[in-house]
Amino acid sequence: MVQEKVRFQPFSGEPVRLIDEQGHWIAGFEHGLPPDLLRRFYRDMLAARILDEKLIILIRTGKTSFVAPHSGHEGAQVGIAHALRKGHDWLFPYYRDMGLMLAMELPLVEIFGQTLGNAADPAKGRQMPSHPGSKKLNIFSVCSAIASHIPPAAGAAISMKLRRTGQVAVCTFGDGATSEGDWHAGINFAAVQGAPAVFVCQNNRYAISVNISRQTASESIAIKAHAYGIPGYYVDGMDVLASYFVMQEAIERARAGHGASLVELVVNRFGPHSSADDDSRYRSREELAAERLHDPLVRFQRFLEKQDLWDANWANELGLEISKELEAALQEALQTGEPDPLEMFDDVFAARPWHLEEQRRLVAEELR
Amino acid sequence: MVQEKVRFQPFSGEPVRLIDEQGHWIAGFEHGLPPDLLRRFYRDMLAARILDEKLIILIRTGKTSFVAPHSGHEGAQVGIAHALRKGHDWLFPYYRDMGLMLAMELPLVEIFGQTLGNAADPAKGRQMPSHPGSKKLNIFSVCSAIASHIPPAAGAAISMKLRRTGQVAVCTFGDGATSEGDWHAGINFAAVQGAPAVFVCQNNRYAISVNISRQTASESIAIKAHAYGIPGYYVDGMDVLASYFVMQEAIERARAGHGASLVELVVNRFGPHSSADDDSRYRSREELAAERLHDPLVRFQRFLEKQDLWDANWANELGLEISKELEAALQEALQTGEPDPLEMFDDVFAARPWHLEEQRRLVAEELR
Amino acid sequence: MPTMTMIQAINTALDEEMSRDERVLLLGEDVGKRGGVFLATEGLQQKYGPDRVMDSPLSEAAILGAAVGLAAHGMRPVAEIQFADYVFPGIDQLFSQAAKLRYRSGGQFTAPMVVRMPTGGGVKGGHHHSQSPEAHFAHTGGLKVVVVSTPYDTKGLLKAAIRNDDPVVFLEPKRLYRATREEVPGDDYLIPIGRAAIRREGADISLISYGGPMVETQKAAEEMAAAGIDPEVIDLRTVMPWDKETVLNSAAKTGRVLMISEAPRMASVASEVTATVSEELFDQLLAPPMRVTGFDIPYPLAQDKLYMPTVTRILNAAKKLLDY
Amino acid sequence: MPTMTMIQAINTALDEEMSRDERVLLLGEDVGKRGGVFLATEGLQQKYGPDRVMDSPLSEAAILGAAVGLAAHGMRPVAEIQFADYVFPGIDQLFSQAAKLRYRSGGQFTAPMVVRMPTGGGVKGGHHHSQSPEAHFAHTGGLKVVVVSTPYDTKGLLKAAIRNDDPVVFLEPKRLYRATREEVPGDDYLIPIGRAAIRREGADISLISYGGPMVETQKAAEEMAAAGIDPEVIDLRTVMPWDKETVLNSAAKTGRVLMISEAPRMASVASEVTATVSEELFDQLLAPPMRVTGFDIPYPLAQDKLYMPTVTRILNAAKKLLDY
Ligand SMILES: Cc1ncc(C[n+]2csc(CCOP(=O)(O)OP(=O)(O)O)c2C)c(N)n1
Ligand SMILES: Cc1ncc(C[n+]2csc(CCOP(=O)(O)OP(=O)(O)O)c2C)c(N)n1
Ligand SMILES: [Mg+2]
Ligand SMILES: [Mg+2]
Repeated sequence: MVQEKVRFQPFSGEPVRLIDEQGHWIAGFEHGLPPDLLRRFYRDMLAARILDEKLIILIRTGKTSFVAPHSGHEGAQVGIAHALRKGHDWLFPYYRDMGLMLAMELPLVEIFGQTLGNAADPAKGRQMPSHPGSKKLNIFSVCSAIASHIPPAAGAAISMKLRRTGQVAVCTFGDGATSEGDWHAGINFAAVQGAPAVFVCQNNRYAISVNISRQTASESIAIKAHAYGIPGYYVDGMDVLASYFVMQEAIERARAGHGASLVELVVNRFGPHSSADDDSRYRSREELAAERLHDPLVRFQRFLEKQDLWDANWANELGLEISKELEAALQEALQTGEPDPLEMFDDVFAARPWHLEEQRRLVAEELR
Repeated sequence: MVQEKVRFQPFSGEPVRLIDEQGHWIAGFEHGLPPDLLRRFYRDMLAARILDEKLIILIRTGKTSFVAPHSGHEGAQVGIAHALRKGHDWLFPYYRDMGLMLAMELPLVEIFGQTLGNAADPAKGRQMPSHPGSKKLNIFSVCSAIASHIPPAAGAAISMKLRRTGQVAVCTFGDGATSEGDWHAGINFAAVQGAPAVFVCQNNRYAISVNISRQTASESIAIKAHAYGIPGYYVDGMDVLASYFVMQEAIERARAGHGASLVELVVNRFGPHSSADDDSRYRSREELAAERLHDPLVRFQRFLEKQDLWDANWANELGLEISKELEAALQEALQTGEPDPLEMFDDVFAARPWHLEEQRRLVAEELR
Repeated sequence: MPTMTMIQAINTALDEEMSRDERVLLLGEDVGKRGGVFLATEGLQQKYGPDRVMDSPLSEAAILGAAVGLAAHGMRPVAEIQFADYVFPGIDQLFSQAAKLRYRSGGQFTAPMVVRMPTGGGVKGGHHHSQSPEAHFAHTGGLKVVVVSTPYDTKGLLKAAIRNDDPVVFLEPKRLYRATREEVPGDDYLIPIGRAAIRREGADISLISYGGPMVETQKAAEEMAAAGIDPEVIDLRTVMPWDKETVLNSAAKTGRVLMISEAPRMASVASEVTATVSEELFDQLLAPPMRVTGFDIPYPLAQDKLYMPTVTRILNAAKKLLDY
Repeated sequence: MPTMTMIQAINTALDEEMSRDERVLLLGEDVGKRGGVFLATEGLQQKYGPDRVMDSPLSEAAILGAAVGLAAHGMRPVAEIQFADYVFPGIDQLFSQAAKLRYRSGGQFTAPMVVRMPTGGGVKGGHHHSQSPEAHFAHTGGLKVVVVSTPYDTKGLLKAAIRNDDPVVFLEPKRLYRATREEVPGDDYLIPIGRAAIRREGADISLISYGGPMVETQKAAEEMAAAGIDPEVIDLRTVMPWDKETVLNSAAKTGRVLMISEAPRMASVASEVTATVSEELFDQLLAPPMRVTGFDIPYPLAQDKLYMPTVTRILNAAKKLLDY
């Protein structure tokens, strides 16, 4: 879809918001989205929330070792997923993007396989949970090293431009990531090349325990786009439609040949940083309780209610249906066995050199 | 000196300029500088120019192996040197700062010793020419790795703040340096800590052969300060007084506890990147000839002339005097011998561990 | 005498040094209120304030580079890299700045700083929470490298590192943080950098290791002892400069050297030690010095335990040496 | 047959590969109009345009990281790092991204890219234009590492590297760029990665080296031959994976191994080779494998020549081995 007109101004003083807390549409344009799509957004947000809960249970029951909860990020993540062309554009996600994966339609069995690190994981259990990837869907495998995927996203976008593939590289990360040198270097390169990339910050104002006030003194993340001569959009990421429309504009702008942009989606992290974190050490329970009152699902529910697209029964049934689906996928994933230990010597190179043959033999003997 | 009022606005659309090409004072305030100081500025600029020529002769005659000419940067470098408190504030320079070293009153014998890499070099001939340093003058030894001195400058500034030393860390670099990740990471840290640092870009619009248009798409270097929530000053660096006054304001602002800033001094590189470069491969002779018409020395000469502070005789004599002084220092430096080869095993650590003793012994035997 | 885990020993050493010398300052990601992700700095921000226990932005280059500047300006920074795997985005600050500052300035400027990093595998951390990068530092002139294995040593070595006038990379095997407790004196003791510890005296074979695999090495030694073999066990503790004298003395005595490390094999500290033993002691060896190491692959989550030298693998190699 | 310098061989290999495969693209600092600071890419931007010979911003992380993305997306990038010393600000892109991409994605994504770097000393470059960082790459699973020493090999190996499906670090000893000319065929030949070359057959001692010090090694071999000793000279060419078979065959034949490299000694490729030779061939050795290496210090400008293995140092070590 080619953009007819520019709807959003970069570097706005206030975050772009299209739905207010009470669920009113407050934008200066009609959204024009069909009811099915709106309900789909809700479904994906709800599924993301339920997935999060499910992953936490897998931690509690010792079935997996790590999760970085995305609750509070659902509006942003669902907005991103629907704004890009799935399977055509490339996505460079980070570890807090399991909700985004779900909305990207990454097969649920792969999601759980990766979480369990077993044979259902296309990556053979080699990475920590919350590190998915899919060649088929052009989802670049997550790397733990913060911001290290920004320069590769720039590179892929440069390739897209050179070869005129009509694709866009969408790259997500947190607010902490913006302090890394690679973040700067990657965006600068994409920008100077006019490459079709959209860099998306899910700004939850914490990097583990470090509040954004200790992360950077800049007025916003979006304003950092000035450093690269690209637009920086400042957006309320708790508003799924604001996330969706701004992302769409940035993506289609890139696709149309107008280069890279930076999108800041201001969100909230409803949980601890990860299953290994105890956030009560650094974040008061009052602050968190107050934040949780602004829930992206609730806001969107109110919006849908006003259009008669939501009622409690429907939502309950939807929740049950999603839970069942997730549970079925989980069971399927659980069926598959452990990865073969000797697989650890595969995929280091296209073929195993002598030293990896030797090391493999050593382990094979030990396991016999 | 504490700033009475703020004279310069950050993020100006046009570069700050106080003297126009014809030498008129065009600022909205009186400069108030005594004639001696004005003539001192001229002297330092002239000395820098003559030093450059002298270094190039040392290359031609095979007495040294490298020089990065600073001609065209004299206004900027002399402005910086006089804006800081010599020996009190810390300077983190880069390799194109030999004119700045001179204006900082780094002993000429040390300048030539470092250039010759002989025993007159306090760094024992270990580094390439154009890599000076002086503990006495708080000039942090230059490191070749571009932008690698930015985080250390941030660290020193943080120390100054914590210990309330009343010092400022002034850190210089080129336009190319702004693309490095360390540049970003260092400035961001200094900014968020409100540390007394002034980051100064000598923007000559080339990084070796790479024009700034391939370096970054940002409107200016100064505008990048938005990313750190600090002021970014955009300045005509061919104007020594603009460089001086803006630097002074930024430095005193830092000293007064108002934090870091970024100063862009737009200059010109009149020569090749270095003695190893052939700039005719990438820069047309016409472009260069046109640029050379705007000479920081000539502009300042015109300004002085208007105040009866300059005449050709005085300037000629000054030139001769400077040449003599430089020549005398060069001769003195030339007298000192080669560094002892075995010194190469010193200063790796505070004391030599066994393996360096062994390696030293090996060389000692070989040299016997 | 109080008993402590390694993480408590770290916390104690930091606390003691901070109260002894006000130039000592901590910086890193989450070292403040959070007390570090492993709680190494727990309670210290409360005690010494946010200026001396400073949460840095998320940039290893900023942390390490600022530490260089802080040190050059007269402070004694102790930087924390959250996981050793994350040193690489900032490693140029160690290599180009910290390691070369004294040298390039002819001794005018120095960078007396400590860089603490949780290292090694065994905590289900996958590629980026399991690596053992000591070889990179050992290969870089100007850096000292410590890898600890016991709470007692940890306190003494960390305090020595903080007082050292050179940059010290201080690697803490994260799987040992809470693995054991031991008696750690409350007083101010130092363990010299560069000195190995003989953990068990023996005559038949020298088992040389450091850091995490000291656990498996000592287990293997016990099993060997039970089987009537008398191994000597050496903990290098410092890998740069490593204690050649202690290693060669042991090798000369036993004639058999097995070097155990969980870092990848190629061009490793283990290679250095066995290469040197061969080079200098060839005649006195009864068998070739051998290595049991990690593999030359990214660290796989699924084989978190199998990646590291197992007791079986150590025993198999020792048997080869003894049967040689 | 045309004769060429190494730098011309590089230029030719790049040119041939770019015209053969339009996915091949060059990027780096000053590679465009300037043709690279050593002129490796001279004329190529004029021929293939600024999109395929791309001047990058001054950031090694941007260069290496973009190469990963370009490669993953289907291009065949050849990145130039202006001096090997400057890889460190971007090395995390090699270590965390390039080296682990195939592995971490279970083979779904790959990074077939080449990273060219001028390496080593001898050009009066001081700390930051002289280092030999191959050990860092060799120690990192997922990277292949080539170090060339002749124009002929350079062309064949660079073309092989570009067609290789794994990330290849391609180190070019800058002091050899224009040191000699040799006949380099105009046709499309490849030299396999991982295969050493026997530069001289001999029976008395194996001199093993690679890259820059091949010059001094061969000079030393000539002097030895003149003195009636018959050395075998091996050029590893690839240091990861290095050609163990060729080295062990030679070592078994001569019983004496001298490994020569200009990189620092500690935990180096030289350590790896001699450690392995001892480990696997102990019984057949007449003397301990020895090393002549660079020193564990920052590279000093003033001792630009003395830092590297001199012919004298090689001969002295060889004598020790032969007299053993
Ligand atoms: C290079 C690097 N340094 C440190 C870490 C450890 N770490 C993991 S997540 C994290 C915080 C990231 O915060 P942010 O970017 O805001 O993302 P969020 O988790 O809030 O979504 C840190 C420091 C890492 N993964 N990579
Ligand atoms: C990390 C690093 N990468 C590459 C180089 C090689 N190099 C030396 S100077 C230079 C250009 C610097 O340009 P700029 O920052 O604009 O400074 P200028 O020389 O124009 O004053 C480059 C690429 C280097 N010294 N360090
Ligand atoms: Mg965050
Ligand atoms: Mg420049």
